[in-house]
Amino acid sequence: MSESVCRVLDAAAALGAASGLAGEFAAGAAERDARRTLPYAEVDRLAASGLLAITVPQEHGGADLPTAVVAEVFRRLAVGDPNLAQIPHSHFVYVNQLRLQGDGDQQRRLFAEVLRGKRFGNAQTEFGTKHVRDHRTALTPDGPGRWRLNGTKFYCTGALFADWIPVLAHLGIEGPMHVAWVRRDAQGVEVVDDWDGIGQRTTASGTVRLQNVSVADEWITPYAATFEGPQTYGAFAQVLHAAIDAGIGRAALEEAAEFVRTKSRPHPDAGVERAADDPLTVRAFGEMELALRGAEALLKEAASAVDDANADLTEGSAARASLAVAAARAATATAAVDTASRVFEVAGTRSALAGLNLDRHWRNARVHTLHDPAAWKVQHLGRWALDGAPPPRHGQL
Amino acid sequence: MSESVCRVLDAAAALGAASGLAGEFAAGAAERDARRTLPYAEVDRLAASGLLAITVPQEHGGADLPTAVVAEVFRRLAVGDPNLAQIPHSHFVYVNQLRLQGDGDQQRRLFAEVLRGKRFGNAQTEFGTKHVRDHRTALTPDGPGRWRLNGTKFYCTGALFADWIPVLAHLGIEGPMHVAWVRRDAQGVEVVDDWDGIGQRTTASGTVRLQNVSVADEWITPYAATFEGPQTYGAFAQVLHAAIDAGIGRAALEEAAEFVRTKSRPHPDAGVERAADDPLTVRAFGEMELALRGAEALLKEAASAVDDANADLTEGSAARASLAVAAARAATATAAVDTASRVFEVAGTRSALAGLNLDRHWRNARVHTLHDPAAWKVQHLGRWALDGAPPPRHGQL
Amino acid sequence: MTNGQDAPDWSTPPATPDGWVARAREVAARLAVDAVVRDREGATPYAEVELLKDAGLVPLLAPAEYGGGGQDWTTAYRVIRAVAAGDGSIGQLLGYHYLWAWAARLVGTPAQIEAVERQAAEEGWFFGGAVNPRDDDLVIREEDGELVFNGRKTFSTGGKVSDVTVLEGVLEGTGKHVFAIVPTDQDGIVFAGDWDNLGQRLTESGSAVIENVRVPWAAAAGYVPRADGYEFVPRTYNTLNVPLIQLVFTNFYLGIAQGALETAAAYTREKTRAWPYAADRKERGVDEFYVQEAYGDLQSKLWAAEALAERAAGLVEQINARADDVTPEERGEAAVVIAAAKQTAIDAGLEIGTRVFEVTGARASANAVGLDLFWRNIRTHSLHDPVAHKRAEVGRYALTGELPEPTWYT
Amino acid sequence: MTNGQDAPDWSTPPATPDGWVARAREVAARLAVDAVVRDREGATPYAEVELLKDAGLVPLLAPAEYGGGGQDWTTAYRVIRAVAAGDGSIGQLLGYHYLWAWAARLVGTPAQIEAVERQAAEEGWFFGGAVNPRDDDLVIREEDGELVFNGRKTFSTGGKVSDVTVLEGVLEGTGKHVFAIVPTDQDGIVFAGDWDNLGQRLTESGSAVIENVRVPWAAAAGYVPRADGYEFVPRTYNTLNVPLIQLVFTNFYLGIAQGALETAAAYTREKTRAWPYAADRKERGVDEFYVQEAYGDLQSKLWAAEALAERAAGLVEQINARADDVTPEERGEAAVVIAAAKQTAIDAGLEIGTRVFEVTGARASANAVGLDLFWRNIRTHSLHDPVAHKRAEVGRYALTGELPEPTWYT
Repeated sequence: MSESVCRVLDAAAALGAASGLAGEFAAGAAERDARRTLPYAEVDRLAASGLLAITVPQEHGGADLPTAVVAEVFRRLAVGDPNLAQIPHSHFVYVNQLRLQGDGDQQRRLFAEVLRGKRFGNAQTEFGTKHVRDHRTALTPDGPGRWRLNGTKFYCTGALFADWIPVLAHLGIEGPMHVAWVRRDAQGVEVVDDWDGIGQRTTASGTVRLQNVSVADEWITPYAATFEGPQTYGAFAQVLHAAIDAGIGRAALEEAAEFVRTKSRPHPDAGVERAADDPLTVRAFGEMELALRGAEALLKEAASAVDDANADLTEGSAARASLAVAAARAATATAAVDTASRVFEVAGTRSALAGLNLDRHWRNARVHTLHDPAAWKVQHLGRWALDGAPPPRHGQL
Repeated sequence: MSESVCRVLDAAAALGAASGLAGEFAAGAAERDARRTLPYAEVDRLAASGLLAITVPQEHGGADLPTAVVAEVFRRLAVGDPNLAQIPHSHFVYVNQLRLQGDGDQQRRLFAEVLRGKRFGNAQTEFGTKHVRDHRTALTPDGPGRWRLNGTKFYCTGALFADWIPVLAHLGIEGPMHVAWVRRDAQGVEVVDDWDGIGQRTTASGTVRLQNVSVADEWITPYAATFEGPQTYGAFAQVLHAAIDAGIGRAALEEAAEFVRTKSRPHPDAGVERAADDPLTVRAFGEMELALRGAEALLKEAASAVDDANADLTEGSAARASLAVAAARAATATAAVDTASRVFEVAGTRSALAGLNLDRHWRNARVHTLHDPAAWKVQHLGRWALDGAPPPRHGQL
Repeated sequence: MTNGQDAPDWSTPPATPDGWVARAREVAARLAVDAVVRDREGATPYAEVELLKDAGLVPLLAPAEYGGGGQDWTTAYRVIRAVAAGDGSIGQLLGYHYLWAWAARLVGTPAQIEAVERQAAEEGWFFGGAVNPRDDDLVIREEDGELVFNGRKTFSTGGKVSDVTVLEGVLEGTGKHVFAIVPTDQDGIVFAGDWDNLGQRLTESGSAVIENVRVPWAAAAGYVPRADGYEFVPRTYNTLNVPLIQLVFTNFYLGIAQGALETAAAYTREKTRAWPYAADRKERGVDEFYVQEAYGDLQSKLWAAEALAERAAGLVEQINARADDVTPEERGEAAVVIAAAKQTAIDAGLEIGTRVFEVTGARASANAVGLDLFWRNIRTHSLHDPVAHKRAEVGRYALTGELPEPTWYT
Repeated sequence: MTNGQDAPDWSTPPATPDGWVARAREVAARLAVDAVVRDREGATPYAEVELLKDAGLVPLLAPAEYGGGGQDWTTAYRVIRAVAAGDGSIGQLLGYHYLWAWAARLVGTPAQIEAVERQAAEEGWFFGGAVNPRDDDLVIREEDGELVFNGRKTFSTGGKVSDVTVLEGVLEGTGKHVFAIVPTDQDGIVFAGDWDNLGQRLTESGSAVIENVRVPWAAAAGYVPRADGYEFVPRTYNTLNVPLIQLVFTNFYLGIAQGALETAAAYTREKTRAWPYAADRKERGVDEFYVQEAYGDLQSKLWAAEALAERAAGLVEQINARADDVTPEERGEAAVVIAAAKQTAIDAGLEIGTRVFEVTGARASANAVGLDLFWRNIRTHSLHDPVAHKRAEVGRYALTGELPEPTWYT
């Protein structure tokens, strides 16, 4: 990676770049998954393409592309290899975090990094606490303007490939949540490749240990404040997750169609020469296509709703965006998991050969859709439909 | 009804008018259904609103509103009373038919009628034939430039409320299909109110008998030619059906929410004071809301796809429109029927009182979604997903 | 309903359980002929109950020594299912009758059981009920050593078509519930005839006003005289009423679903046209793969639900075999399986009632065909208690082994 | 897999059918301990088959007089289900073994049946099979009055872990299929060990090369000497192999699904956290209504599928009771119910295998937990024949009473 500033992509260029990279990434996706080969080279190509900089604000020299385009970029990347769509997910979320909570100087410094192709990882989630939003990691005072960061984080997607790791931490043991921006190679930062998920295997969503990492004031941005007013922070993060699931479902369906056209044998009862002419197989494809189209349509609406809310941020517009994203998330999750399981039914006996690795779609969908429970998306939609109640404000909506 | 020309509505005015009428129509919908009171007054109000003229081409003095707006007008009307959305369905289809196949003079004469608030019915379907597309009704020669029209048609939605009835007929016993435009009150035209469906009861989708109806050449337009090249004729008709189903589903959900908020008793196991706070009730509403949102999103996409195809009509754009509409039709059908059945589950024991007539939503959905089998929409989607095959060209797609 | 001149010879009771079910099918066939018309007319089903009596189905559970059928609940459930396939309302009436006829067994003393069953069999009683113990809307005062019932029940079953009615009320100033069997035809019982729901329209399930209906203490089911008055001695078996009736529900849902599937299949065979635009255009609707697949899916779901109901009936038999020492655990496990059977039947029934239209076609949606009757019937009665909480009940058992506390829903 | 020092006393065979199922559960508990690890290692399951033998499950169907368990297929199906709950692969191996051990009954002469069952029980044979009659890829030549098998089977079952293998081939130049039981451990049978699928990984289902395997005519199952050579005398019962094995499939799918549900429930109880953003925030995952409802839904579906499999087993017993005069109609009706049971089990199993993650949470998706094993196992084997056409088969029966022609899938 050179230190030069990346190309600033407009929407068409961004979508074109995503499709191009997706085609490249697709070729090795099954094998990388099977061998768990971490995609360092592919992440470099992604960074070099300029795609990681498309949300940098215009005043900082970026293209500031709307959520609708970002979501479609994610969906396309995920059709190619959803690992390579999930790896930069946190990067985009923290670019957004920086835009919302960074001061002018912080933005100037870090956006410049992004424009040079630098990547943000994440270190948010903790285990051993009662609920997923309880955290222990904290910044403790270490002299004037300096802090020490200690803690252990899990599910740190992207951290292994990152230049910067934004760490969610209390400012003071019981203090409000902040983000400490630490360099991946800073002293006391250890990124452990211990991710053991059944799917999204090459995301390396492992552990980050922080031991007495020294952090200066100027590398700390507020976090808790994000949720004090109407916000699309959570909705933006979630709609990108939905895009990844939509891409997984589409990839599964396309691979199954190719398999049925070229490899499946027809069943005698169908009375046809080609498996692809079996009316019941066609019906199953139609049902899967229908579910995916529905999910994709909700994804588009959700991304537009986030853009609409950003353009005119009110309680109402933020709630509409959150609900639209909740719907997209629930629908893409179901469509991805169901399609990825059902493709075997149409592809037939031979599709279960381990060497084909057709099950990676199901494993990817199954793992990634658990990121936060779809059941609660449905609950929020229900409260709205029944009582007109707006959803709560947090990072998962 | 005066004979004066109606107001030409722009998109916003059309949507506003639809919402206003829907609100009015909703008030009496349950009772009209229960007593099977035919909505003559309501159809008059609909005609007077100018909504029936919104697709007249601009060169004929109309607003020529896009399909996206027409579909949303239909959906809103259907939320109020889906009978009053289905009654004018054929009207819009035959305005479209006239635009596609009428000659200049025919268009001038009949569009002027539409702008004066006149309504088209339909007389298409026949029974007793082996397949739904077989027809026996025919125009037979009756001297120079004149024909006699004989036949019996069923499911003639709108005919009872119409000023003009376009009749699908062979030109000559074995000749190509044409449309004969006959006046509702012409000699030999008999409209029988024998519609006996379990739902959409006040559409009066009954029988039309044609006995030696005299038709002059200038009131005959070609029909078969509609399907000779790429077309959106079928897609336009179908997307309006999808809009009606989407409206039925939404109406059912809204009425159920109102019921649960105001009338349902909480179940002891839930440990809540209000039925609307039962987490499992909320979940059910969320699932229904999700299905409806998915259907509504596909409906929007489908209407836009029809507009896109109209703007640039090719085999490809027409196929894309047909497939998008097939998806919308399948999704709205399922969402409408399932929601209309499930609302009872959340509303509870008291919701089955006959006097509430909450089941009209299910009956309306069940009848209207059978208009043509959703199974074949799914089949076309499957052929496309599996083989990239475009759908066939006919009036049902 | 065909009855009268062409009635078969029903003078001899069937010799086997299968024979009883076959008898029930004969009844169902007669009911099915005009079920749609009778549903629309909504008349009080006197003739229908007469038909049940003529066929000998009414005293099915009563001991053979008193002239009853001497059958077990497994057979009763199958009979309910078979009758409901012809007419859901009549299946429900019969099912509730069996439960109320069993009320003495559930809460009565041995002497009461014998007296009730003997008289019921001899006089051919058809039982109704005015019981809804979630509401204490029927109040009992003691007067001159007799119990006097006054009040109103929002729902009853059987109403005017029953010979006797099971009343349930609360002794004034106490929490004590009392069940008693009283003649239906008396001035003190007035049925409002206000059951007007979208389905199960012939079940006479409307409200009832009870005014000064008197019964002796001896008729208070399960109460025995003590030094300081009459006292009820509870057994676990008392609480079996809810599982028993929930499995009654399950079986008439299954019957209705079967009626829907068979009616639709006959229509598809005889009338449904193939789709003309298909790539592999077929001659008849019955040849369409998607039609075959849909029927196969629905039939499989129905068979599975039926099989689970049969398993549940087996658990009921195990409990009935030792009514006096059944444990709360046995009762609870049966209740959970019955809850699962009920929700499975509801899911299958609603899906069948709705989807049959998709494989019969648009013309089957005419009132004259009446294919909506099945959905309306299941939809209406399945609202008895919320299926989502039934699922949660089964879920708690699957997760932690928790058994439901006996309530009026479990 | 726990075996060896802490092995229970399995020296006495169980006395009742329930005892056999309890024995199978003990085996399953041992298998479950490291099922995930053994799946990953993919070693040939010698020790697992040894465990089945130690527990006495292998000769379950063999007549008691020869030292077998003397049990019927109903018990065998329940045993398969119980074992599969611990390890789907081993449940499959055992199920196929039962079928091949039954091959003599299906196609053999009375003398062959007696000889095979006696020897199998005495020597404790574990049966495998190299049978895939849709392909005529094994050719039989007659040489010196003996049959010589040569060719290749794409799929076999049991392979190296079996003591004997059922071979199936076609007599060269004829359409005659011949089944014969041969010792597995011989030079002429080579298993490629090439079964590498995403599930059921320990079933030794790879291809087999057969080279000059010789059997005497007398070992050709069901062939009897005639004036002009050996001839096969067909009975309807010959074609019961497919329904029997389809119900074997059904039962190991059900076992796998049960394993999934129980494993998930244990995880949810012990580890799943509640959702912190809920309006009615709970203490534990197990208290969440949506979790309870999901488990209830899945448990109900599984119970319904199990109940239908039990009904199907009952039909099998009726046929087995009169194997010599079973009619094509009886066979066909059983086949249809089995088809329905199979698809019901597949639907329930796949849904359970997929949805359990939604009620255990993100951390349960680690390889270390191995909760994906259940989905992989059902997904893989359920591809045996397309479920959509099974549904259509049931649908044709529901619609028109059409019975499936005996084929290799029905």
